[in-house]
Amino acid sequence: MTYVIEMRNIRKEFPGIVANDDITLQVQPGEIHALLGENGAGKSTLMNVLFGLYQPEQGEIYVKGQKVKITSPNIAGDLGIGMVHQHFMLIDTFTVTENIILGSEPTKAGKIDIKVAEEQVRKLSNQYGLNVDPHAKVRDISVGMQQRVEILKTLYRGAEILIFDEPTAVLTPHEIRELMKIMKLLVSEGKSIILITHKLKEIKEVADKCTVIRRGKGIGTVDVADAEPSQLASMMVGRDIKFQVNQEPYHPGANVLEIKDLTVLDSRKVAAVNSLSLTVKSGEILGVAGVDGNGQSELIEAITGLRKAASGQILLNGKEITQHRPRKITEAGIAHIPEDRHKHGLVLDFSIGHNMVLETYYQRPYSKAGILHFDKIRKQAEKLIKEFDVRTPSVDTPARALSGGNQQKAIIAREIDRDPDLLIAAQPTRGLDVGAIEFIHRRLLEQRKNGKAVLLISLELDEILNLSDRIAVIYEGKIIDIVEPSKVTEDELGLLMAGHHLKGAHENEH
Amino acid sequence: GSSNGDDGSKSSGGDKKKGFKVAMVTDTGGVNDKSFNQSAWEGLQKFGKDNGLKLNTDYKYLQSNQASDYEPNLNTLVHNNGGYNLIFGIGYLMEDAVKKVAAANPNTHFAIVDDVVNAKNVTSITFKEEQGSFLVGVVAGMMTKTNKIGFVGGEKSALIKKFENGFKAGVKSVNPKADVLVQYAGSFSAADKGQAIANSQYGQGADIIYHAAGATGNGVFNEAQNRKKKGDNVWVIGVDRDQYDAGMPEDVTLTSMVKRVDNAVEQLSKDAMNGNYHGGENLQYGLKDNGVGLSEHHDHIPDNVMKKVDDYKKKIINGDIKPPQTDAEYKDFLASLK
Amino acid sequence: MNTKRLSGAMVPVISVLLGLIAGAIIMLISGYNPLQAYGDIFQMVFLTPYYSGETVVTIIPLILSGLSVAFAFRAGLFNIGVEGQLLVGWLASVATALLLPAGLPKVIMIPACIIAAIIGGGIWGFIPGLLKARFKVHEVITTIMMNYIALHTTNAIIRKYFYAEGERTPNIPDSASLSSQFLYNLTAGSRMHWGIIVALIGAVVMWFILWRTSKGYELRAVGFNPDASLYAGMNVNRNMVLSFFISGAFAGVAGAMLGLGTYHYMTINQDFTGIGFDGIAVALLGLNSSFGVILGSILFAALETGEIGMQSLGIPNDLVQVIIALIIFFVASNYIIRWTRDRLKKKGGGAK
Amino acid sequence: MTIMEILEIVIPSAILSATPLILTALGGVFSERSGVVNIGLEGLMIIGAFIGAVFTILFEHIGLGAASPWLALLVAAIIGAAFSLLHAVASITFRADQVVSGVAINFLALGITVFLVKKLFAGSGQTPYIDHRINKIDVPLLHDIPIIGPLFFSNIAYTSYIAIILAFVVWYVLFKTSFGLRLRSVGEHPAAADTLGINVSRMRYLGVALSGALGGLGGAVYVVTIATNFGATTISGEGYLALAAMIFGKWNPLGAMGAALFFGFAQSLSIIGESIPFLKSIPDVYLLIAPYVLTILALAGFVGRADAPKASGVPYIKGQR
Ligand SMILES: Nc1ncnc2c1ncn2[C@@H]1O[C@H](COP(=O)(O)OP(=O)(O)OP(=O)(O)O)[C@@H](O)[C@H]1O
Ligand SMILES: Nc1ncnc2c1ncn2[C@@H]1O[C@H](COP(=O)(O)OP(=O)(O)OP(=O)(O)O)[C@@H](O)[C@H]1O
Ligand SMILES: [Mg+2]
Ligand SMILES: [Mg+2]
Repeated sequence: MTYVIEMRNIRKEFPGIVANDDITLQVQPGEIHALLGENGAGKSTLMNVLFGLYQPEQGEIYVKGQKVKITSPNIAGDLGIGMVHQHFMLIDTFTVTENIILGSEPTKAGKIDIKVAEEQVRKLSNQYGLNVDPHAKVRDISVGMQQRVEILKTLYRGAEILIFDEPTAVLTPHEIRELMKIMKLLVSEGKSIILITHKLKEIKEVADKCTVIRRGKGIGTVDVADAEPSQLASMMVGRDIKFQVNQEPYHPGANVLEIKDLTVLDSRKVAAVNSLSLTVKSGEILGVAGVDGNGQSELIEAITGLRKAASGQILLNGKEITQHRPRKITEAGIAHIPEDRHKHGLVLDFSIGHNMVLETYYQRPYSKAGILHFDKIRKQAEKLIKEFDVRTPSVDTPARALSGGNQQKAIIAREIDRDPDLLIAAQPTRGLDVGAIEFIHRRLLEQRKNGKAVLLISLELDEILNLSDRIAVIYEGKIIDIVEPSKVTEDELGLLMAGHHLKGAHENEH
Repeated sequence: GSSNGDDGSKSSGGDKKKGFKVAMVTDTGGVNDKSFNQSAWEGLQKFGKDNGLKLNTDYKYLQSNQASDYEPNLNTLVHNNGGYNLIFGIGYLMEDAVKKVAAANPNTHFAIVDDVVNAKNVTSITFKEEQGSFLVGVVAGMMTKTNKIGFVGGEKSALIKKFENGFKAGVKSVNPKADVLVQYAGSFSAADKGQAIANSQYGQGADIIYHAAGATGNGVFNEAQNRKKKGDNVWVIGVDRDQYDAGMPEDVTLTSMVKRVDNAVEQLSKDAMNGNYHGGENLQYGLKDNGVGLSEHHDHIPDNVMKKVDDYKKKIINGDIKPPQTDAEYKDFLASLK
Repeated sequence: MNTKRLSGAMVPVISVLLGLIAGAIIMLISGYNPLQAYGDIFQMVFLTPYYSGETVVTIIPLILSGLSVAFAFRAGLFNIGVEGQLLVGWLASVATALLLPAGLPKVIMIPACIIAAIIGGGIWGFIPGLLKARFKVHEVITTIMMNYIALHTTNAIIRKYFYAEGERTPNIPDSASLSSQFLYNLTAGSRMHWGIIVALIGAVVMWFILWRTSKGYELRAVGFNPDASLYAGMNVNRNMVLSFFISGAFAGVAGAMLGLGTYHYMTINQDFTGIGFDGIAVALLGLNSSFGVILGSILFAALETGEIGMQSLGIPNDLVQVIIALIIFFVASNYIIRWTRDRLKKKGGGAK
Repeated sequence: MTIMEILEIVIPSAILSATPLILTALGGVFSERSGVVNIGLEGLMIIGAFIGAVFTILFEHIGLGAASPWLALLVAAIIGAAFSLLHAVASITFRADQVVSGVAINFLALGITVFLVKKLFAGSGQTPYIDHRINKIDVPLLHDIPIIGPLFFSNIAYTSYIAIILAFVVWYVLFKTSFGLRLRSVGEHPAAADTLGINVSRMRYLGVALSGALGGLGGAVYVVTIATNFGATTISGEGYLALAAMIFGKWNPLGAMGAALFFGFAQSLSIIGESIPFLKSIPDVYLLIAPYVLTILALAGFVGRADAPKASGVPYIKGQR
């Protein structure tokens, strides 16, 4: 039996860290092979080695039994290896077709033969049921579509072995299901897939084999059919994991946030939020479920003052905060864990300590008469770092140097410490490993327990179902239903999110 | 009061004062600006060679890279190589620096070109640009076929105004019907603007342009050459020095209004070496002293025009005609013509 | 942390050395003696009081111009408009000195003139800031355009309202002058003036605003990440405009130093002073820090004063410009230095 | 003057003075589209102007006659490209701050050229005048066409046509060829390009070298059509204007050309303005600053936000996140 891919005893070092330490990976033709590991375990590194982006210090790679040296993505491509990266490698301003053909364009007398190219893209897209518009600009299409463009890029290059690095982290449940179908279709056509994911459920669903990596070391490979999710989880983190669920009794209090007939325009002046109404009470977690791009981002931006509301009202504790500046809203008692931690959550070039007072630097005791008091800031930062277990070499380390999970913890520490009446948590666990997720969920539940209101926006249905007291489903800028988690199945929720009202609709609509 | 350097110039021969050293500070144009810095340096070099002085010790120049260099450069020459006896500051921009340094160093003699500094140890050298400009105005006024003539200035300064007003007066004296288009580029180094202005003036029918605009004038020449090549009969009158070469090979330089800074510098150096520094005097060089005038190259000017030029030259030297320097004087001059 | 900061500062130092070495090589090739040249510069600038004084005269506006660029950089903005802001500040200070009664005491006159320069330069910086904040117009274009507008406008104003013979304004009254007999005597007749105190105060002010005040924290945050700053409740647009105002104000004060110190008048300028462009280089050489800007200015000014000495050796003064360019170039390419250093360290670490 | 007469003066003159800016701005487009900010355009123009003057003189000297300026343009483009490699090495290979490196290029170009002029021409601060310029001509036949003939085919230099055609060529290359697609991809998202096997450094080197060639050409064209010799002040600010034109034109070759023509037009208009009776009473400072004010107004008024290529100014480090 020859493996289509065999990586033997791979070692890859970065300054100060061994990212891959003697890892072996064997993939059989026509299988979906999962690669599982915590954040920073070394999965992406291993795949980047396979794809020729990194050169390993040690180890050998065999493709279809042949020993190879993959020194560049070109060579990987020639060997039939394609990669869908964790962070998409797409050019926003280019069209789908341009992104796909880039680097191997069909030309006629020097000119790109765009007709031919589009035809090829269309054909491939139809063949695998991907359904992308070759003309569309990448920045105008959804994340799910963008991922399909990434897949097409590899198929266009004739890839036989596809690497998917955390493909589902950014997808909606619907999109995830579509992706699973596509993957199955791909393997049925004889391709092999390496799938990196943190989500055990997905592994269970599609993967044939699973290799687990912990702190750069290979822990082992198991047949997925024989393995329980909990077993995989403990293999991954080296201890038992307890999944947090919202089990405390539900005693909602007064309305903390009231939204009435809110309309918000997006950057293209289209109503992304369309006369939406919603309330969040103290002592509850209200989950907002919905397919990405249905107005969630605009809704949050309007509440937090980052975007102007076109019409409608937003009340916090009964007081109007519509059109207020972000600072007034923050001071009024809203905290916000932003969905993009790099863009909004942190000033990456500031130290982690200074990031801890990003919203409060001008207040006492951090600042008196316009002068900063560094000792106070440091003390606060040290306190939060300790309390929220943010792993950083020091308070002075630039935020940029922290891992994603620790950056997220820092943000959450900062936001929760302000003791807000309303905590808005947008995609709070995106891309994090189960350990970090567990921690964050516990904190959100604590807020609830302390009688605060939490507005949770997430594309992870599990997260919504496990934590929420009520689930508001958002579709095309409107809340089309509010359901209780215990009374709805994941499938029903999926239907709602796709805009189908449930038969025998619930009473507590709005 | 004006007095000319006549006395000194006569006693040029004879006893060379031992150890006489002379130097100059250029403005930012440097000694090869094809203008007054270069002319001054040529004068100084001639003086140095003729009198067997040693370059860089007995006679030298310092170039200024920015305006703030004037003062230190002058001061450097006060002390450098044991100190220079006579130090020229070239250009009106150096007026203040010369004044200050002269005040601080009463035992060194200074000279300033193109401006006046009233101090016992400073000799001021100025030129009557309006006189020379008047003559080339006469040439232009008589030779224009279109009765349109252009004047292109660099910066609108009092100095350049002398060129403009003298020129216009010359034109109007011989050809009251002629119209002078005047435009300033706002810069001495914008060849593109010079060309655009020339294009506009020629385009409006001018056939002769007089420029007093430094390197901006390059554009004027270029435009004229272009037009000449296409068969238009257009001319440029150069400035400061003989700009015959700037008009070649199309030969568009009608003549140039030369300013003999070289002569003035050489003359004063000689006098100073002989002990006459003309301290506190303002040496004004005009037509009378051949300080200004038409260049050697004026082949394209017909004899009758040259005759007229000579007539006017005499009248100016006599004092029968006083070419205007300022706008106000020009207005009076025009009125007097009627 | 400390060693890291130290080695960060090593980069400009090494760049300067490399620049000087490259300059020396050019001199050798062209047949001049570099040791003598550098020796003369050193001798002149540091050991001859007159030239030391003149070097300080050059340093003063350069520090302020460098601070202007560095401040904007810290706030994420690229201010190529220092030239224009400097001209406006220069005119504002001189005009104020000429318009106020000459008999006013220095303690009123000088601050008034400097404040006028701050306002003048500040407004000239404010405009591109506002255009960027309000209309998202790229500051590089607007500051370039504002430079030309300042050049022509200040000239026109001088011609119309403040004209004196010699294509300049009249001299400012003594009460507005930063010069002093003491400094004059101390430096054997140089133009050195008390503006050096102003420049050093400027450096402290920049450091203090940026690193000690909450406003500075805000300005830097906006510079690094406007999105996060907005999220954190800062008014990004207002901060952008404010940064540009402050940056322009520094440039304006640089202009005031020319008016109140170096010249005591303002000339009708045919071209830019060059101080603004040098300021970009000084800021970058100084790693956009106050202290670095001071050091960078000293180096630049020393080289520029040294030109006079080099001319006396017959070395074309343009060579100094080449050396300055090379130094900037090596600063820019500091990666080459870091890379070499890391290489050496690895080797030093021994075989693993 | 009638409107037509005014336009007949203004338009050819606008085109002439815009030509060097168009070429240089096109160079800027190449460089920045590949992800390398190029503040050094001024320096590249200085080099080009220097080479343009020196080599025209040299070629005239060896008897090449009217071909001299044309050959000099070629040399200027080549040397411009070579000189720009300094910027490329610094900013691509050595990951320099691109703004700093560009500023260094400007200083270096001025220092070196003035130094060399002195060495070459016996201490002179500027070169002699060239004898053979590239002249403005009336295009045979076409200049007789009513209205557009006098506006666009009279009194114009072939270099202007070359610049305008080049703008279209550059547009075609950038947006229609695989080279252009790759160049732009490197400026937008180098990591993406890298994973597709595109050599990021090589594309960026090419982008910078092209900017050097075009900037050099722009400077040389300035000399052989306008200035006719080279000195320290020959190029003073044109490179910055070209940079502004590139941004004004939103990093699009045709836009850059339009912006450069706009600058030229604004300047010509301000010059002719002094001869138009109704504008004559306006103090000339208003006309002097008009081109710059107009540009700002245009940007604020209707052009608005322009987005630079995303990766422009960011050194690409393989494997960095
Ligand atoms: N370019 C790099 N330079 C230095 N260190 C790196 C680099 N890339 C990764 N590392 C290190 O290698 C380790 C493994 O990183 P890698 O990205 O492979 O983890 P991962 O398993 O993909 O994590 P995640 O699930 O968060 O994507 C990280 O902890 C990090 O410290
Ligand atoms: N370019 C780099 N140079 C040095 N260290 C790096 C680099 N990139 C990442 N790291 C290190 O990698 C670790 C983070 O890696 P990790 O893969 O866990 O992050 P992540 O969770 O994938 O982040 P994200 O969620 O943003 O993708 C940190 O310890 C950080 O110091
Ligand atoms: Mg990863
Ligand atoms: Mg990750």
